[in-house]
Amino acid sequence: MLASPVSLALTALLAPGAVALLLAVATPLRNRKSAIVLSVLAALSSLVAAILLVKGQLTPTPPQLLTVPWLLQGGVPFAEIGLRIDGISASMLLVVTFVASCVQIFSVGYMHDESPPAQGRYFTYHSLFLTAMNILVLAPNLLQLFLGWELVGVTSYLLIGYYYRKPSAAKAAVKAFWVTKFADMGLLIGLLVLRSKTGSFDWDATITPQAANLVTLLLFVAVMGKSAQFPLHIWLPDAMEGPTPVSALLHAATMVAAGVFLIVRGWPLFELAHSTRAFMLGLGSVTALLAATMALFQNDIKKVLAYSTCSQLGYMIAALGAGSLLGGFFHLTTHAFFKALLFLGAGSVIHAVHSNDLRDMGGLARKMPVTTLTFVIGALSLAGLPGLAGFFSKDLILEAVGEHGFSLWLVLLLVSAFLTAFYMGRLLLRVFFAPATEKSSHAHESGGFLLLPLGLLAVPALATGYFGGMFGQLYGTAYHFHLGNIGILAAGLGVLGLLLSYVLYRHRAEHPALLAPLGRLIEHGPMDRLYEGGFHRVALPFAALVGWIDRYLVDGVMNLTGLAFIVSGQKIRRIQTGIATDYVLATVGGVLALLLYGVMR
Amino acid sequence: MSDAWLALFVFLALSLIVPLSMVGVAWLVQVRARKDSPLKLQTYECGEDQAGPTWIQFHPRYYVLALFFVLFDVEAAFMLPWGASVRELGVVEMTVFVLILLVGWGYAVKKGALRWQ
Amino acid sequence: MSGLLHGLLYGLPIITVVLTVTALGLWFERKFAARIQSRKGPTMVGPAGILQPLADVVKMLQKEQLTPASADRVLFELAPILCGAFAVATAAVVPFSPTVVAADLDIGVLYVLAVNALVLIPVWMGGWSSNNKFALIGAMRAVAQSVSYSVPMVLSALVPVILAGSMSLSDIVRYQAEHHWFALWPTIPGLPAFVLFFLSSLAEANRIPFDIPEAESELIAGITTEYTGMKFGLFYMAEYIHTVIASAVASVLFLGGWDGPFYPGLHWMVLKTLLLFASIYWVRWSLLRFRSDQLMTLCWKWLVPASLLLVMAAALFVKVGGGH
Amino acid sequence: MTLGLCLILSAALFCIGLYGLLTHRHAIGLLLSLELMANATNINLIAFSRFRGDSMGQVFALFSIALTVTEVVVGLAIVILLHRAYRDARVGRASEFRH
Amino acid sequence: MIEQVGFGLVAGCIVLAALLVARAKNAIHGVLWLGVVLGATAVLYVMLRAPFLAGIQLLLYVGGVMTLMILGVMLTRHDQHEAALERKRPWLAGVLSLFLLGMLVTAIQTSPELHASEAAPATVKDIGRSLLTEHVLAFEALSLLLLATMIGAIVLLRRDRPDRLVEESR
Amino acid sequence: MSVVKAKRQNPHFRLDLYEPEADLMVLNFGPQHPSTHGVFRMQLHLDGEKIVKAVPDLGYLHRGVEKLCERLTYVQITPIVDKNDYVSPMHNEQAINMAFEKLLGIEVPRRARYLRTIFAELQRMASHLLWLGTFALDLGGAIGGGASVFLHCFRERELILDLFEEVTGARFHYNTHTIGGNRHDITPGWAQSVKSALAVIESRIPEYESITLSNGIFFERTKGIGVLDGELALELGITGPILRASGVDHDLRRDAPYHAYDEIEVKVASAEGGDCWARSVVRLAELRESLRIVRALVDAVPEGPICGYKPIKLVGQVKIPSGQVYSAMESSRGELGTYVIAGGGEGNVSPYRLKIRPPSFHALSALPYLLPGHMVADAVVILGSLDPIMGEVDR
Repeated sequence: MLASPVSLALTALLAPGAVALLLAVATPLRNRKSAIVLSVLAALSSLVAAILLVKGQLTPTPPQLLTVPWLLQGGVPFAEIGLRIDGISASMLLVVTFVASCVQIFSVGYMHDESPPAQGRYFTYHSLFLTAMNILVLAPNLLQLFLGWELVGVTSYLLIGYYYRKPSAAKAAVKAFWVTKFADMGLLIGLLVLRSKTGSFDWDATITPQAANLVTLLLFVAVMGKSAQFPLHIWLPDAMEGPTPVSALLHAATMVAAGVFLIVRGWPLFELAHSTRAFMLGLGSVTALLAATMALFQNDIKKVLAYSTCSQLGYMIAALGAGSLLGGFFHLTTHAFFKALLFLGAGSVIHAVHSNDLRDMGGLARKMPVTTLTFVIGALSLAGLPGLAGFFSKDLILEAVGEHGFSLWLVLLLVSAFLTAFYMGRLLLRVFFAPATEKSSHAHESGGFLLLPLGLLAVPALATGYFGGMFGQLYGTAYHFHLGNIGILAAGLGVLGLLLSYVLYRHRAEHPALLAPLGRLIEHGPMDRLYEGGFHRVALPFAALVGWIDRYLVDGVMNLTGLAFIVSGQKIRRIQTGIATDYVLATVGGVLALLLYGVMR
Repeated sequence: MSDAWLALFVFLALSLIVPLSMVGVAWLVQVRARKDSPLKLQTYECGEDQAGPTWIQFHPRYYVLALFFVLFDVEAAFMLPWGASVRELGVVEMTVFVLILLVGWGYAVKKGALRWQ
Repeated sequence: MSGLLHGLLYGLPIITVVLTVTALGLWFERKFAARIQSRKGPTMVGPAGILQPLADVVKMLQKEQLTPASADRVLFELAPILCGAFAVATAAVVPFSPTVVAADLDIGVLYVLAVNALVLIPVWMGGWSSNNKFALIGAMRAVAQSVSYSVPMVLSALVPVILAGSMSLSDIVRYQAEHHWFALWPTIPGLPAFVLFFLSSLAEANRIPFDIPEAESELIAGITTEYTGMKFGLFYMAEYIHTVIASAVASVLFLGGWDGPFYPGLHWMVLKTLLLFASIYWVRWSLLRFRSDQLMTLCWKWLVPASLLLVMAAALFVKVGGGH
Repeated sequence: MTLGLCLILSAALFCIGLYGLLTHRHAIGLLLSLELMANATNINLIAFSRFRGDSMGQVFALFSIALTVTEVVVGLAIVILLHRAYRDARVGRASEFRH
Repeated sequence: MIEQVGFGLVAGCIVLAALLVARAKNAIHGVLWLGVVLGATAVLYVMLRAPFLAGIQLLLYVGGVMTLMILGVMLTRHDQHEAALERKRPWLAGVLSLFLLGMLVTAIQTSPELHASEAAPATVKDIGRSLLTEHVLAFEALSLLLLATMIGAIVLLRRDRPDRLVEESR
Repeated sequence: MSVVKAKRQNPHFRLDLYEPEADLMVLNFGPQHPSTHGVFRMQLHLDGEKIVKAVPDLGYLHRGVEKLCERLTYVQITPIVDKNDYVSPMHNEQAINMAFEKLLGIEVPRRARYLRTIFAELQRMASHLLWLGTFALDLGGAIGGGASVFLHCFRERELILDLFEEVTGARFHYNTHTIGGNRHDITPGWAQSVKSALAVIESRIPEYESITLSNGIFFERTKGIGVLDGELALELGITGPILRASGVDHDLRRDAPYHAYDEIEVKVASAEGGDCWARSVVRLAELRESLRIVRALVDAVPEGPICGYKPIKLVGQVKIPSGQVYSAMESSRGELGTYVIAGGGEGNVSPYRLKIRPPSFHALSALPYLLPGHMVADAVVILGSLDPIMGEVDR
């Protein structure tokens, strides 16, 4: 043991934290290359700490807690903050720091053309994000988790709006912020309810199933927001306005998975809340299918991946709903790796082609062999091709859902598995194997900074599946892989989907006529339209009403008061001479008056 | 107040008396001019009239020097009680203290704040 | 009450002796400098001109005292008196022998340092109140030089404090008598600290050979430009008194004070003091002047960090068990 | 010499400092008055240390002196800056702050 | 007896010099009078059996702060040194101060007298030990404060281009 | 004082040196100042201790020598001009008489030319020794190491003055040169005295070098201080060691030989850098070179008459008809020129107009260029390194 778990966790938390703080304060430092070096170093040291932590957790140890009381009220702490180190947080920490390190290294190459201050800003946000995520992951109770949760939301907002000069980016940032903030209200209320019911923010507090249902439902609202579950998924595709590495880190691998992590962390509560879990199973499955269909017709490579992320998050939620803690988390892990890989691969492609549009791409397999190879690994892993990471975790989920017999949800999930393979096949073909277009003909392989993380991520995307046992150990449950009927079925559907896409899109760029109407429907974004309609019908008139009241009633009162204050202020402001001695005089006078009062009394 | 201090104050009084008496004697025995001459009381500036005022505003860089002196003196003031009993106390704490101050010193040297001109 | 008596009984002779030694030192310097310059020096007053300083004092007493019309009168008159008083005041704590010490304070070292820090004020006062530009430039130089050199001085004075584990000058001498002189062992903090202390205590009071504030080739007579008669004499005397006492303090702190074989303590103390005193004049009459900024750079760039290192070295030496 | 006398002396010094603080216009004058007040508090610390036979007061006074020194350092730097901005060190001139 | 007389002398000295500081017509004189106050306070410290603090007072306050103040005065324009003469509402300030003094004195008089403890006064070694054991955190924090002061003052006083000159020469 | 105005007044006002946060102190440096080498005033504008602007002001020692010469006969002029450069009177006499001889077209006998060369070089040594002493005084102060150097230099200079005394009977204002040659011949044992004096001086030169050129403090105080580039020096008409220290190799003894310089090779010392250090190096090298020249010549003095003009019995005896001439020689400080328009006065016994070109005057004109940017202490050093003699500057 090199160091105690607590100090390791502190390292993982404080290294990026210190860097973020330093860079935030020291502008000259931020405006140079040193920002990048510091930030990457911090991420790497976090990663090392996380690896050592996980290594320590492989032997069964009780959870380590380091807490300090916070907000003392008459000697009794309102809550505690600190660290909790156990298998769950350690493994999540590993995932987060690993992906974050890869993404930061990738960003060094990807953001190379930005001005140094802009890069500094970018990496500062990244360090901040890593800090926030670590706060969240290592939280010993829900309150601190909420803290990290909100911080993560802020950094997400900052990073989506990174190109703040672009109106769409700014809009997307605001949208993401508001949607998730709206959902976060659930978490906040849930927290308070939990506190009022149990007197603490700990998730393993004793609680009645009823209360657990209420609390978890409220928490789940937040999860829906953060993890982009239907119908609050609308912000995620828009969030793709941020730089691609950001999409990879926040909006595919880690932040959106925070919702899943919340459920995992709060499992003692969720385990009791059967109705919530039933809701989760249903909503997760529906999201998985809906998002998969939406992914079919996107022409923006990142949006395809974004919807795919939604869909996979749906899987995880469904798994947790079905009661398979390990399934949900295992898929979270594998998904983090291969989705980050896919996003970074997409980033590499975008970097080469200078376009997001699938129609501009093609024939990149020759030009970018490494990118292609790693991308294909990620895509096949996502499609659930047997032997790859995605297959094992997806299989675990489907097994868990199918455990209670054949159900609608299982069908939805299977269909979406098929669709997943289908749209990933289309993506692969369009990007890499279709004939080259004008734009893609000038593309060439990316540099080392871009390829290194791709290679790094490809390894777990290939092999994580075989470490299920290890994850089981970390979770204290046994995991044995056995290929059941459902597994074979899913694998078969996956292969079928790939084949179908090969048949349909081998020679053509457009969607086949058969799918055209569906495509048109989905392309126009029914959900967005729904929201827009709702917004126009309900929100705007309400706003108008409020506006009227505000303008004529409230303002009138306010103006009157304001006028009164202005008039009196003009009189009183003579007191403010700006001369220090006058203030001293006033202070002394006040003190003397107080003294007098004390003496008289 | 111990005897040594009383003795010190007596000594201080004596050491003040010595120059006072010298000036006093000088005042008594000095040669006095029969007639006052304003020229004699003029400020000496190499034989010319004063060119501009003497009590001018000086440049702030002189201040930085004094500032460093005072801060290092503060440091020394804390080192004195430590130094008198190093045998029982730690060196590490003081090393940290000194190192932190040396950072400031290095900064000042780098910025050229400790120059006199 | 015995304190009062003690102060009087020891103070008066000590002051008298210091003044006499200073006068002799003045004569000695003139002879010494004359030898260096292949001259004879004073010969007329008394045997070998030994009464020359006395003649000088008489001359100064008689001279007309002028106060420039535009000077700040009070400060102008006060400055030389304070200057003389502060110069003598340091002698209070110097142990000239195991028994001959006017006030054996247990914070003697701190007292010496504090009085040294004060000397700056009358010097500056004299320069500023003259309302003379040369004097003012001299005063500014004096301030800068004093404040700069006071840092290495304080720090190097810490070395014997650390080694002896006491701030009393008598204790420090006693410790050296029992062990070894600090300038000899431990040589590494000891000897450099001795040199540093001695030089910077001279520089701190703008004394020879650090008399840049009075550099007459540049500033006429520096801070004393406007002073005449005995007031000038006081500045002049204070300079020599200070040099004598700085020599005494340095020999107490680093050269074992009254410690020495064969002869009584007082003899050794006087001998060491005079040796240091002579060495100053040797340096003074054979070296050219640095420029003020060069001296300042020397101090801040090298002496300050060096003295800090010496202090830490002394602490380490004590810590590893040297000198028990 | 009793504790009461020391405290009264300190109070007197403090009030004189306060008087100076209220009447001075020159920023240096203000700093001088502040020094008086700080000195008054130090006298208190030492006096209590003496009459309670406790070294804590002295340690505190030591810290207090060090802090006052840094206060003067920064205070004077501000005075110089004010002077740089307004060519005037009278605090009244700095009332342009309020605009 | 000698203590009483000494205290009376020192206290008188302190109060008188302090009054002169508060009423100083010339900033330089004010600074020098402050030096008298601080020096007399050092003597008071000796009487209060805190000789180490007395030495520090001389070294830091009288030697250091005075120097700073003197320089501070010289860095401002001389025609304003006399401006200390201008004072505001001396009556109001005097009344307020006297009032406060009265209250303080009453409070001191009415509070129980603390008798001098015969405990041995703190030695330098006690102070050193206390500094590096109980107060070691404050001690290290102080070094940080000193560092911050150094850097802060340098940054404050630094000026890369004399912009006023640039304006004038345009 | 408005900054901009000052800038207009003096093109070399160093604007970049002045940060207007502080007031400028205007300081009269001189006329009564220990280090102004006579009565000379510089008005220094100081920012703290840094000189921002320097205005030299001269004329405190003006005696109207040139005007006086118009009223004196040619014979009477020689002792008067002795007092111009009172540190090297021999050069003054030689310069003025060379001009008269050139006007009259008189050939100076070879022995006289040899003697004149020896005198000139001895005088140069004396002058440089004095410069070294006063320069050290500037650097080290009258109560300090400077005084020691000063007194040592004077000790050696005394030997040379003794030599002159032996020949001329005077220690300072010799009046030994006359039109057509010298008035006093050397005494029989003089050559021997010269050689023994030279031996003493030569043995002490390493000592001087050890307290100046190989002394760290001296180096710190002079290196890079008061850098004068050769171009500016030429533009200002600066000659002599100062010019040679700026890298311009120019010496009248070699480039326009007079006296016996055409018979002996003069190794001209020059240095690069143009700072006070280089000037010191040049002067010390010249000291050695003069020593070598004297030593080479003193044994080779040819026999013969010492004056090519008829013996002068009356002061009004020398009459020079109308004409004008400029003649120049290399004094210790540079080109000492004399411009004479003869034909004035009654009966052609006095010059109509006489103008002396003193090298120190030109050297002083470099001050406004050299001082700004340096500190007060450097001002003294720079002034000392220019080695001005106010007697010849103000005349």
